[in-house]
Amino acid sequence: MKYLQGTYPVTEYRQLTDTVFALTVHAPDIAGLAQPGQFAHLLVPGFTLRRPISFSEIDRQAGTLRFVVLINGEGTRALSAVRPGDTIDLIGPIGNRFLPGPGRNLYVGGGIGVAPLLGAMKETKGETVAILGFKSGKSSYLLEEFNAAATQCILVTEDGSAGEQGFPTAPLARMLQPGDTVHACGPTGLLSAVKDVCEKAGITCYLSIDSRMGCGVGACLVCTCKKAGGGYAHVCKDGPVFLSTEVTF
Amino acid sequence: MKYLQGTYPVTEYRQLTDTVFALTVHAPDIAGLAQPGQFAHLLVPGFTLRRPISFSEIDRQAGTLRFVVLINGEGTRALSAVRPGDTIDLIGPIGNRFLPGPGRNLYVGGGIGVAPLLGAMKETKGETVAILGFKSGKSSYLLEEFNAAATQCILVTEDGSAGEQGFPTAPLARMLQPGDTVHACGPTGLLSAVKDVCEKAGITCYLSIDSRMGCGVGACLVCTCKKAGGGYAHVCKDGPVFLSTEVTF
Amino acid sequence: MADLRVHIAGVELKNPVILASGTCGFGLSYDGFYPVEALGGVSMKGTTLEPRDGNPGVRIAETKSGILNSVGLQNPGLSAFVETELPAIADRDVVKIANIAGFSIEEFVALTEGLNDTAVDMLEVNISCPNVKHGGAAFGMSCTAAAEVTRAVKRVAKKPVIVKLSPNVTDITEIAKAVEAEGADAVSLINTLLGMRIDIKRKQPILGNNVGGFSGPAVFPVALRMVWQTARAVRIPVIGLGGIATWQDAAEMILAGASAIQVGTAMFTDPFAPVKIVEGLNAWAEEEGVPLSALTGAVRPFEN
Amino acid sequence: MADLRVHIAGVELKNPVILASGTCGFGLSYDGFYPVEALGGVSMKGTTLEPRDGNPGVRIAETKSGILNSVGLQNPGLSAFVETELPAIADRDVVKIANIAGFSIEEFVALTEGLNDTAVDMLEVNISCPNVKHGGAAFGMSCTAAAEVTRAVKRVAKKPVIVKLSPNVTDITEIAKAVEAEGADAVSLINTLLGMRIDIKRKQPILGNNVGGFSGPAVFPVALRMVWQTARAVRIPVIGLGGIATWQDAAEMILAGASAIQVGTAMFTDPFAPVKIVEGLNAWAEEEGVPLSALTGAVRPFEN
Ligand SMILES: Cc1cc2nc3c(=O)[nH]c(=O)nc-3n(C[C@H](O)[C@H](O)[C@H](O)COP(=O)(O)OP(=O)(O)OC[C@H]3O[C@@H](n4cnc5c(N)ncnc54)[C@H](O)[C@@H]3O)c2cc1C
Ligand SMILES: Cc1cc2nc3c(=O)[nH]c(=O)nc-3n(C[C@H](O)[C@H](O)[C@H](O)COP(=O)(O)OP(=O)(O)OC[C@H]3O[C@@H](n4cnc5c(N)ncnc54)[C@H](O)[C@@H]3O)c2cc1C
Ligand SMILES: Cc1cc2nc3c(=O)[nH]c(=O)nc-3n(C[C@H](O)[C@H](O)[C@H](O)COP(=O)(O)O)c2cc1C
Ligand SMILES: Cc1cc2nc3c(=O)[nH]c(=O)nc-3n(C[C@H](O)[C@H](O)[C@H](O)COP(=O)(O)O)c2cc1C
Ligand code: FES
Ligand code: FES
Repeated sequence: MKYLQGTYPVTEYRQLTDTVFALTVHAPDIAGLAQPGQFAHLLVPGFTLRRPISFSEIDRQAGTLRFVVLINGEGTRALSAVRPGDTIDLIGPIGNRFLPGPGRNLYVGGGIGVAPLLGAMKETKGETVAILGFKSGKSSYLLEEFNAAATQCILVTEDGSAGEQGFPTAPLARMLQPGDTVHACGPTGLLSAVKDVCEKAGITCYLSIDSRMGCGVGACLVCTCKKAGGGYAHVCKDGPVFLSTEVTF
Repeated sequence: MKYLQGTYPVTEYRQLTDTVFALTVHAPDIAGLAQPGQFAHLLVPGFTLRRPISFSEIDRQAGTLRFVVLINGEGTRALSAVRPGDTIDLIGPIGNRFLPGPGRNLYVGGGIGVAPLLGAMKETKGETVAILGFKSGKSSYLLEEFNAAATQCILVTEDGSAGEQGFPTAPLARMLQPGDTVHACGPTGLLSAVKDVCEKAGITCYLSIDSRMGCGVGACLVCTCKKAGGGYAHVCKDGPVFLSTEVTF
Repeated sequence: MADLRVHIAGVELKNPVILASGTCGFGLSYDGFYPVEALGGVSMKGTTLEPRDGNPGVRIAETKSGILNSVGLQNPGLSAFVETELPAIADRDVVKIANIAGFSIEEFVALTEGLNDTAVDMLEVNISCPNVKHGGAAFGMSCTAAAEVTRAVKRVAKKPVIVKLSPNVTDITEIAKAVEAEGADAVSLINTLLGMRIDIKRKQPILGNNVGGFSGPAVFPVALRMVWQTARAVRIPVIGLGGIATWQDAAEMILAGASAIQVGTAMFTDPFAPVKIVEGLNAWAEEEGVPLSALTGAVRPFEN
Repeated sequence: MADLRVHIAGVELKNPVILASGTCGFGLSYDGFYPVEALGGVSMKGTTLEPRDGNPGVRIAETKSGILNSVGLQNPGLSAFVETELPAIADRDVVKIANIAGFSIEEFVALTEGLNDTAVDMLEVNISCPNVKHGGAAFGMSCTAAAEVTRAVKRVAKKPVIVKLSPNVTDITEIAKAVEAEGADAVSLINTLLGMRIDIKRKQPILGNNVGGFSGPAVFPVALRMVWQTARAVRIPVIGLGGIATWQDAAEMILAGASAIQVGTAMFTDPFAPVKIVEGLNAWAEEEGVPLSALTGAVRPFEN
């Protein structure tokens, strides 16, 4: 596996919500190879481990990558202090990509899991549906972009403060049609529910799996994902996107 | 012992030589108490131990402290990236001060040991002599300031590329007169030589002693200085300025 | 304000934060920053029977997220401690712990007796100092020796006895159980790991003593693991220390089973670390809605 | 270009930098960044007789300047190693070290025999993995057990045998001497320390295995001290590792007595760390004007 590593300039920083920010990085060599669903391993100075962050959008023309990041712990908090003019050390592109099906493609995201779906959707031909779940309207982000990119965009919030009240699985179950392909990214609870809904309906479903990472390049075997048949796959080299039937929670 | 601690704005950064820079910090509360010879304990982000750095000049009116720092290792290298607009965490003032004698005061410095003498000299009444030793003319700094502050200023370089060739002890030995008080700061070799010259001539001599520090506040006992009578004094609470007769090398 | 009180061997501390021995002088070194009353307790500099000059040469080195020290128990000896140092803190409202280091069983006994009728609230028996040649850590490296010291000290002690354990052992729970069996009222851990740094320019060790005691945030995961193992192995209270720099670190220690915690090296980086830890623990206990002491040992390990 | 060659038990490495077991897959994980030929050697993932799934749950946690892992020797087992993994690297110009982990003496013997007639250049006998319940580190924690494994392996081994030591012991030099006495051709140290982290929100350990192996720059001072002590205690070559991230760290290890060094966790921060270390050591040896191997053990300790 060929990986690129370098120190790249940050060209834009934008706060999307209280805890979510977008970072644009000029990294033409990585952008040239990057595919939606893949991710980069970001070095935050002072930390031993890099942080895996998905490409949210890839602009191969401009040579830029856009990351959308949730302040989750100390490393992402430190990362949120980065500004245009600073540089950032990246390894990428890592992992496999979302594979659009031939029919309608439904992208189901929850929380920060929404971010990587935007780029995937933009690069999907034909009919696309975005089903985006957030805690509340206040914590939603990128809605305009999804509205522009998707054939149909459904907003769901847990507290009902915006869009439909509840979880993304409700509209998903309602809309599913034979021939659809579903792509999901978000918390384990959501992935597990999407998996159930799709498998019951006999629909092809891809899940982007989250796991703590060390090397990011298949060397250390820490980034486990339970395989349906027993044993472990590794998110950084076998994923992050898995067929729902390959994995279990 | 009362110490102040705080995070203070850096107001000026100036490169003095390839490896020496001056940092001015606005810290009115510390400046209000600071005396020449004393030092502050500077926190460089990412390092466990603070770095002891002497006050080179104290401007109580403006509420500023000026540090002159040699890039010696990793911590001072990181410190050299600080710029106006940044802040810095200081503890100070720490330690005792240079005590000018009633007669003529000679200030003998070597290398980075020159820095703390400037402020001391500025606050000394009566006749003052600065004897400043450097490796070469290129590594000398603050000469204008010393020329302005001292009654007489003698420059000595090891390679003879500026001023007199040799070590500061030669002019010192030549000039010493009964009633003089000598103050020295610099590498151990210099301090030891100055001590010898002065003690042979029966001249009161103060040495500012260097030692690796932990706490900086007398708590940990790592900052040793060998006492003439045996045992150890501690630079941060008993020094950094010692009578030459109190210490041994 | 949450209930932060903890009780160790019958002694009440107003909060569980204690300054670690050797990093706070005789307890008052940080009194110039904030009153010592802000803390639950102080463990004072290791005291020996006779005065000691300590080790020669450089005594401190920096490492990634840590430090090495080779002070070597410099201290003025028992009499000076009792006559000069202790009176300065005797009337202050903080639990006063004397840290004692002997080079023989007899010295430990003499130190204990010498402190029996003083203002000291508790003894911390240091069988784990890696910085002295004879004795020191040697007592802490074998169950038999650790037990022997504890038995001798407990026989004469009028104060509760904490035994401070060395991490430089294959199985710290064995040592903890051995001192518990001899009546230790509590254990504190960890003392420093043994470490080294070399000056590659001079081709010499940085420390005059070649090796030194390793402490600071770097050692925290080892300390936490040992506190967790020990708290499961003994019934006496465990005082956790080693690399604690934030209230979150302290909270991990408490969840792992520590009844109280000590802070040492972190003060060199931030003198206010101990009071910030008290504040953070207070907020945590308030949020959890329980007295802080209810969180001791509350971690739920995975059963595999 | 300085002479960077080192010889360990008759095997020549073009430079002393080896990738550490478990951090480089089967040696080629970083081949996508730079050719593996840039390095002196690779120590491949710990191999057991049977395939192993490894430990459940979260397998990695971050600490100050370090990490914890609880992989638990996930590996495809001896046959798959020999048939699938080894061929991929067999023809590459780098010294290939197989890291073997048995759960009984018999398994160690079977592993050794199974690798005798393969492309493997050396064996690294892992008696120090803290992440598996039965066996694993247990062999590395007692002189008797360590000696027994070494004896059994040496009896059948056609390849030079490195024994990899655990730092979680009271006196690592005793273990080193025990394996030297049984014919070990070299020792490598340190494997991981045992550490822990707790998630204070969930009140659970971060790692699914509760505790894990602690590595990275934080542990360097402990590793350096142990390498120094061990190099003075044995005559066989010592391979130093634990927290090496820069050429300066490697130089400290070499001065302390290491004939070669390994780099593990540092690659997770900077995949190029090993090649930067080779470059830095080259510049250092040039500046010193000696073959690099002349610097092994060149530290001059203070005599107190
Ligand atoms: C393939 C992949 C793609 C991802 N894409 C994104 C993205 O586009 N945007 C985004 O905001 N987040 C993304 N994440 C999650 C992101 O990696 C974590 O939120 C982040 O690593 C947390 O780091 P921290 O410093 O905030 O937390 P800390 O708690 O300080 O982290 C400590 C350690 O745990 C790891 N860790 C903690 N939480 C997680 C987590 N949920 N997932 C993985 N590792 C974790 C950290 O990487 C670090 O090693 C992705 C994760 C994976 C595996
Ligand atoms: C009282 C006092 C006043 C000082 N005043 C000045 C000053 O005005 N300007 C100036 O440039 N330097 C001064 N020094 C020296 C300065 O503290 C060291 O150069 C500096 O700490 C080195 O840090 P580093 O990060 O560059 O080196 P590193 O090698 O990275 O430091 C590692 C550790 O060793 C310590 N250390 C290394 N060298 C020295 C040294 N020579 N003295 C003390 N500690 C050392 C560091 O503080 C740190 O704890 C003073 C020292 C003392 C004791
Ligand atoms: C400079 C210094 C001196 C120390 N002296 C003693 C001592 O005299 N007695 C003792 O029991 N421990 C001593 N210690 C160990 C500390 O009390 C503590 O166990 C260790 O540093 C780990 O905690 P920390 O990481 O919070 O510092 C000393 C530590 C340092 C850094
Ligand atoms: C993820 C991971 C897996 C490891 N697996 C093994 C292993 O299979 N066999 C072994 O001997 N050591 C293993 N180790 C230990 C390393 O080889 C090395 O001894 C240790 O990490 C210290 O070096 P470092 O600080 O450079 O990483 C592993 C370490 C890590 C971080
Ligand atoms: S993170 Fe190392 S194998 Fe995936
Ligand atoms: S630095 Fe701690 S006593 Fe001086």
